[in-house]
Amino acid sequence: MADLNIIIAGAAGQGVQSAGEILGKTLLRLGFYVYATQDYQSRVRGGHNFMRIRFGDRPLIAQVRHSNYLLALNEESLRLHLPDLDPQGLALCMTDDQGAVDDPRIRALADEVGPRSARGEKFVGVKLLSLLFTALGFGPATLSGAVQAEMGKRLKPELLQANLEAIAAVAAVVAKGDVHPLPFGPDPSEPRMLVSGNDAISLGMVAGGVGVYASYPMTPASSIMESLAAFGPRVGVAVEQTEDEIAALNLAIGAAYAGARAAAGSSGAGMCLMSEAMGLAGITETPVVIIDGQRPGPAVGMATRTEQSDLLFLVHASQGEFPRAILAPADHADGFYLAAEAFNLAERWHIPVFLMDDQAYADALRSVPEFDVSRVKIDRGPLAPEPETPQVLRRYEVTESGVSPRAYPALSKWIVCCDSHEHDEYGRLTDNLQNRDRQNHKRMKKLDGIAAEFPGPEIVGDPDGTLLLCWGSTVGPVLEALEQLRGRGHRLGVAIFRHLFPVNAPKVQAALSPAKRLITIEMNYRGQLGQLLRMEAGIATHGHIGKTDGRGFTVEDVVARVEPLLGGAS
Amino acid sequence: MADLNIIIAGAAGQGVQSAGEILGKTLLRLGFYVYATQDYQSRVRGGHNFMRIRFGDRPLIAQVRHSNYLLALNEESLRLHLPDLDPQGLALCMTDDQGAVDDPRIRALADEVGPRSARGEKFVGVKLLSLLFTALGFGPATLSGAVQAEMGKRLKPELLQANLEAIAAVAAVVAKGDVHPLPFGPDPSEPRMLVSGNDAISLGMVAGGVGVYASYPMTPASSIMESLAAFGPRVGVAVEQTEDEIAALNLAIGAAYAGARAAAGSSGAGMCLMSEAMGLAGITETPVVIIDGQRPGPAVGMATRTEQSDLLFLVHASQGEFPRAILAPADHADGFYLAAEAFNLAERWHIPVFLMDDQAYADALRSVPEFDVSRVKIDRGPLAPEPETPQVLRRYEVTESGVSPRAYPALSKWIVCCDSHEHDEYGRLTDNLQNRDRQNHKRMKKLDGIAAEFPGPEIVGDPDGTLLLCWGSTVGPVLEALEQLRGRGHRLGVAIFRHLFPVNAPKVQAALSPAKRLITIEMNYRGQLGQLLRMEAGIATHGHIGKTDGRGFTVEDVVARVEPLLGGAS
Amino acid sequence: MSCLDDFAQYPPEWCPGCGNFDLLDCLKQALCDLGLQPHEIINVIGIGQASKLGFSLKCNMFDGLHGRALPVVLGIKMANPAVKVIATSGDGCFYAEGGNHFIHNLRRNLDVAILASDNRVYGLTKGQASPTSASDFKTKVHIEGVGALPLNPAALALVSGATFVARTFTGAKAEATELIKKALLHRGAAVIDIMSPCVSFNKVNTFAWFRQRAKPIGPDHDVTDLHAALKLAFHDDEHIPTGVLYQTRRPVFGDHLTVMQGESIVQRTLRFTPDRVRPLFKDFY
Amino acid sequence: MSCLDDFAQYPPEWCPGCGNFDLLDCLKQALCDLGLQPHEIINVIGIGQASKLGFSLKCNMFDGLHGRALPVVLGIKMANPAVKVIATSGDGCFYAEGGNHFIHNLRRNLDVAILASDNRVYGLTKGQASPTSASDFKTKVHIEGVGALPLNPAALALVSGATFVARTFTGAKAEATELIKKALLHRGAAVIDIMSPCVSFNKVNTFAWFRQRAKPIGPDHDVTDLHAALKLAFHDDEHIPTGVLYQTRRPVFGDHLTVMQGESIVQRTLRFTPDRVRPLFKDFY
Ligand SMILES: Cc1ncc(C[n+]2csc(CCOP(=O)(O)OP(=O)(O)O)c2C)c(N)n1
Ligand SMILES: Cc1ncc(C[n+]2csc(CCOP(=O)(O)OP(=O)(O)O)c2C)c(N)n1
Ligand code: SF4
Ligand code: SF4
Ligand SMILES: [Mg+2]
Ligand SMILES: [Mg+2]
Repeated sequence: MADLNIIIAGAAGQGVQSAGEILGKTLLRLGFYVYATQDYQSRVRGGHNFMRIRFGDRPLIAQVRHSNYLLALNEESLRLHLPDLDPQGLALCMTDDQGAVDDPRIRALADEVGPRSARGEKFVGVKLLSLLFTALGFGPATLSGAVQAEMGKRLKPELLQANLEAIAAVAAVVAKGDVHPLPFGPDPSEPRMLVSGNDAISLGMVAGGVGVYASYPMTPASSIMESLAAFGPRVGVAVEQTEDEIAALNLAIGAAYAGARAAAGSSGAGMCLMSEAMGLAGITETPVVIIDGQRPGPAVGMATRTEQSDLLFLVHASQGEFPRAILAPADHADGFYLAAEAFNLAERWHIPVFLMDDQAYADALRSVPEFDVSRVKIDRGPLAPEPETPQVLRRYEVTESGVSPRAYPALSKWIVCCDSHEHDEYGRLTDNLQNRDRQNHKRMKKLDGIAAEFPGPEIVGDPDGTLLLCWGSTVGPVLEALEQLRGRGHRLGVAIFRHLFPVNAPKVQAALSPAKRLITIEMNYRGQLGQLLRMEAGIATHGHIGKTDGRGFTVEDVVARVEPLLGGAS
Repeated sequence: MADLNIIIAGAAGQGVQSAGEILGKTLLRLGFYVYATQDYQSRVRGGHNFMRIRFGDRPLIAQVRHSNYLLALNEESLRLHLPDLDPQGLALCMTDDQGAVDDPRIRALADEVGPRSARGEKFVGVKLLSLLFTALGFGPATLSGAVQAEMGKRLKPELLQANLEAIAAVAAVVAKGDVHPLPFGPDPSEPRMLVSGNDAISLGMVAGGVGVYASYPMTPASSIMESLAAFGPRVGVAVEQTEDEIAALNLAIGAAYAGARAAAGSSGAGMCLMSEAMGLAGITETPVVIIDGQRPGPAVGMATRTEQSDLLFLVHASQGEFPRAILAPADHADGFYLAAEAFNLAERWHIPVFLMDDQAYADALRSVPEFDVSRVKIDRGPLAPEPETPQVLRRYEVTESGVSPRAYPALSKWIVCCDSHEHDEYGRLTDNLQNRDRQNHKRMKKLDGIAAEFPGPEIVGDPDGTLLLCWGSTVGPVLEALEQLRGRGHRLGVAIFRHLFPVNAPKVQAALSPAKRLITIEMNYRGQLGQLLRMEAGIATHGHIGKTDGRGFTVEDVVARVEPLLGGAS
Repeated sequence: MSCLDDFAQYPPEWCPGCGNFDLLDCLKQALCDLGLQPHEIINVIGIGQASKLGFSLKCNMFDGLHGRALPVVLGIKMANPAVKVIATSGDGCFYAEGGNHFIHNLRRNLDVAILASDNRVYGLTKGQASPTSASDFKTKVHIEGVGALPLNPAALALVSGATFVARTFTGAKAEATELIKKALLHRGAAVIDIMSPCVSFNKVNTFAWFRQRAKPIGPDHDVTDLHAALKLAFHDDEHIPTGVLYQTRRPVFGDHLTVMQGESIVQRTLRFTPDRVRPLFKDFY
Repeated sequence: MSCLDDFAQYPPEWCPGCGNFDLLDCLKQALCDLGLQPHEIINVIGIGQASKLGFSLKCNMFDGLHGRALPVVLGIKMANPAVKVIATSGDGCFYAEGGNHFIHNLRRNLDVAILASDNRVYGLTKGQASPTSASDFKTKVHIEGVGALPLNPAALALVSGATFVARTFTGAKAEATELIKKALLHRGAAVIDIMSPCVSFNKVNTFAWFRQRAKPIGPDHDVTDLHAALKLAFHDDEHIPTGVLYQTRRPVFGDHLTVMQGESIVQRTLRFTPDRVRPLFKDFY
């Protein structure tokens, strides 16, 4: 088991992302496992962005800080990232960008290397990649092939030619001593795709039958809207960019009422603006999926950064009380399957279902085996049998489960009346006391049914030592840290929460009860998962490892924060 | 200690409220203690509305179901309210409205009694009041005086005359046997005012220095906007009815930034729409007061009814994490003092402060001794000393308490920059890691300071038996039920929470620890106060008495729900 | 049973004399005249007195949030473009809380008949000013008068891109009925600003006040001329032109979208399978 | 130190060639020309590339939420009517998320200079369509084009009640500077739709595109004629008239309110005492 970590860093607009994507795709196609994260600022030009691209011979689930190669597109990048570079590592840059930085690991390339047609800023990325590919022992053909595959169609022929020539010329100047054969090989046992967290969710939504998606642009949720818009004409998804987030969720509710599977997505600010409509979905019992791509708050916060601090907000958002469910993918496969399942949950229980991710997850690229579509089952929930003659549906019939069969308006003879006020079984506004209690109870008891369906947390490692409680983007680095720390003799386990709300208290209690100590580890300040478990299942946690600087955990971060809590090997 | 309860009931538009107000004011002026509640539907004409007006010789703090007099303005009102009428009670109505209802307690008055000029619908209220006043032994002059005082200026002279003649004529027809001298007398020891819960809050806001108030109409919060608008020109409060609730809170934040004491108010739907701006107040550290007049949700819910189900929503509303405080008046005096104090809290800590009430509280009229203005102190929080020359204020200077001195822009040489992004000490946008942690921590640690200032719950009755945990409009009926139940030998106490968030865990734990059993009693389904205490202070409650039918607790409701839990006298 | 009875649902709860009774009559008549059936159409309502019309009109109904009827309509039309949708609510709902959705859905030329019952006041919440209240209108909140310029619904609709803009008065039932029919037949965003007296809270813009001022637009008005329509929209308050101010044709929302052609999304959803995602996978290899 | 330096704050972070650089220059020049000082004025900004101008202009600044600059301005002006307030943001911020506040604050004739940097795209969030994007504008979301009619900011401002409406182009710096000065001097709601190229995400409405079309309004235009202004607002896209479209006088927000006369609320708050509530008590006896 081995892997290498490459950092590509530069200003916005310098092509960090496209270099990273070519590298990632190439490594994928070579049969390596890949995990790549993106760190960028909220600006289009300038500033400092970087990607961490890790690859190896086994599935990778997290980013690490320590790096083996640094591709620095400017001087600042050299300065910032040299400290994390392995003593044996190489820092690759253009001579002009080395500036005053001096380090034996730097290999600076003169702009003059390669053809005249390949001079200047635009070629820096490809040249540094060529240095890298050569140093990794892949040879220039690999990169040329990748460039042709990825950019062949987009580039003018003469530009493509210049790129290819530059690749070859640069490869030729790499010192023999800098070329190190990889200490591990690929694993070509199965084909793998390279998907971001948001890609996984978008694909899962398509598998789950989303028909209408509404959103207003907001990082890090925008890429779901963009993917679904791109998929739309091919698979039949209608996407609308609304005038604001309020419209987005009301739109999705309208589409769901009409009979589509519908979703709305945004980041936290959008959740605020959607919150009134969450209650509308609650009282009208309209099945709808809501995606929250979390970022640091409050308010505008840090637009391109990450945090997991919306959990308790979404558990309680909107006035009054109504049932809802909250899911959070712990890895890219979850993103696919949970996104699909969210629609089933929504339609089986006629509730709003939240899918929460965060920037660290949304933008992280990971190689995954193709999602198993046969695992996705469709359950559209109870439908009322078609009546003989047009008549008003008892849309809110009081039933054992709390769910009342629905019908699609204008597609059947049922007349379907949904009401945002408290209403009787036919959807007529009433403030009758007894009716209120009946309807409120009918809705609220769904929570018991949903919780009963939900699994408890997945326990990995030792269940009976210190248990790290986590969810979402935090899970990957925690799991990898677990391996290291157990390797050092610590008795440690991880509890992964995917079904966050409602809490299945008995199952959670059972899963956590063997542990000696419960520590939450989350990208937030207050330890919201711990608060939730205390509130909903009376579980007392013994500490919280929080991170609120907007950057996702690295494996090293986790180890450094957890190990001191463990004392000697226990 | 004794009191009587009068119900005035009829359709919307029949004058229930004006009859009730005349009655209430008259009883007040006679020196009685008064407590009156309003039960109305969301319609302007028709339907069924009623008021319960209770008066006695000692302070009254709750409504009771059992009534001594019923003034029924239509047949439906007779039917609905006779069951709650005392066997010795009297039901007063017009002959035409008696319909088929037959009951020995009914006294029906023919429309013909009184002058020709006082016939028909418009005079029903005053005629029934005349019956009532006579039966109570007050004599017609009392009512005539009240009508003259309350309506003298509004009515045309001939109409006033017709009213006065009708009063006298009706009084004359009351049977001697129906006149019962009051079993108790007034307590004229001090002058008292008759204020609704929202009046108390509005007056408290004025005492607390509110300068700008913004809102969008929504029951039951609208009356605060209307009162402040009426007071405005006299005391210097500017009120704006905004285009929506989003604008309302952003407006208040703008006014607070400029240096006014500012507030925004609405009901739960408005809280949803304001939630993004709550985070804006949080990150810009702008002191602002937010009033939530609760009603049953979700969504539009029951527009004119009551509930206490927004608590956990407001504890967590808005994405991300930031400090806030939540206060809830337990009685009318609290409304005044807490509303004033809310502005101090906001300006001392530079946070949004919530004041939560609900329809049962907002609309309840109570006689109270004049509020003690001298108890209201003003603390505008730390201000930066004026600089020599214009320069940018270190508005977000990291300090021990988390509060950084502010300045009023354009009123000083300070240049004051506030930012909705994460920012440095000068209010400049930055996503630097270390800065984020510093600023986030600076904000969040205010919670500790605020909690430390907050008192624990007030304990009334036995601290060491069963303790009923409550807040807001529920407190009054629970306290009165406490008297009854302790009178029957039960070991029972009440814990009143006025400072709901942040929770001063040590003080709450200390106050609750003597109790054998903790039961929350709230107008909600899930027991939100209990959830909050579990989450924030690890306190396990042993049961929840919820009420979600939209009608405030009566004393009888509380007794009926609590007593079965107590077993024999304990 | 007559067609009007087919559309009858619960009895209205408005104040006697409220203009909304007439609006309800006109709407039922229009639906009958057009041969529509209760289970074929959807009425999306907001929150307010006007929107309570929804409970007295038997047909598919979605009662949304205050101000948010139109986004719900948009969602419905994306899912099922063929269904005829009406949006009914008041001036506060459409123009204050819902102002943003109003302008943007007109830009979209969303295919919906917007029936805006305009009583120039907030009826349901008991008498506050609405965006269409006159500058000198006094209320409990605006004790010194509203101050702001009243919003001009027709002008706003015109510049925002509505393809059918009309104005009428509930006292002119024949005209109102005809206009509702035209709006229902119009393909695109149709707005009718329906002046409707609130007998309880608007003592200025009464039935008589409207009656005196509402004057049908003359036959020489060119309904395709935007600027002529804008001139009619900016009436002086002594003469309020009623009738069709403007009508034009433009692609409606969805016309340019591949996914909204052919079978509706609701219908496709009835029989989709997760397999539809498979062809997308190849982009990620 | 020159006046322009007095207003200099952090260096802008826009893409080289972004129109907002010019806007920043023009605004600074206008403030200097008018003799204003950084601590005397308040710039309320929204969220977007344009609004980031706020960090490069030294003066009191309140950076609010996306779309919500104007309600903040309204609050400031209620508290302190004398202070000069500028609101700066982009087309998405003012016209999409903030559309409702835009129209209602123009009705109020809120005394503010609204500088709307209109690049017909969402710059900050990387290239989605804005309300002013052309119908055939293609983006990652609108892969088949926007479809909807672009919102016409000037027309919307005119019908909503703005008392000063102008249009300019960041490439016409002298004109833009003059218009900003006029807007700052105008008492009431002043809107300038400032066409500004986004070099990164709008490859249609480029500097050259605007330059070719922006044409100053001729001297015979009567700026007090609303309908003439509306005609100019509805330009064809080959000829975009720039300059003052409309200017009139109307009471500004607060003029009719007793509490907003004389000393400002902020000043009164500096020395109020709780005693001010006492006179109100008598209403409750
Ligand atoms: C978000 C929200 N804000 C406020 C309200 C309260 N509310 C209900 S209807 C209404 C205004 C009604 O006025 P209009 O739309 O003109 O309808 P009308 O009653 O006059 O027909 C208001 C403010 C609400 N239900 N939801
Ligand atoms: C409530 C909310 N929704 C969305 C966003 C994300 N967002 C920030 S700026 C922006 C649009 C920017 O476009 P525009 O206002 O035209 O400004 P530009 O960047 O083009 O100058 C969006 C959608 C946000 N910050 N807040
Ligand atoms: S209050 Fe006005 S709008 Fe409401 S029902 Fe009565 S008359 Fe109609
Ligand atoms: S993305 Fe566009 S608007 Fe933003 S800075 Fe670059 S050019 Fe300017
Ligand atoms: Mg209205
Ligand atoms: Mg823009």
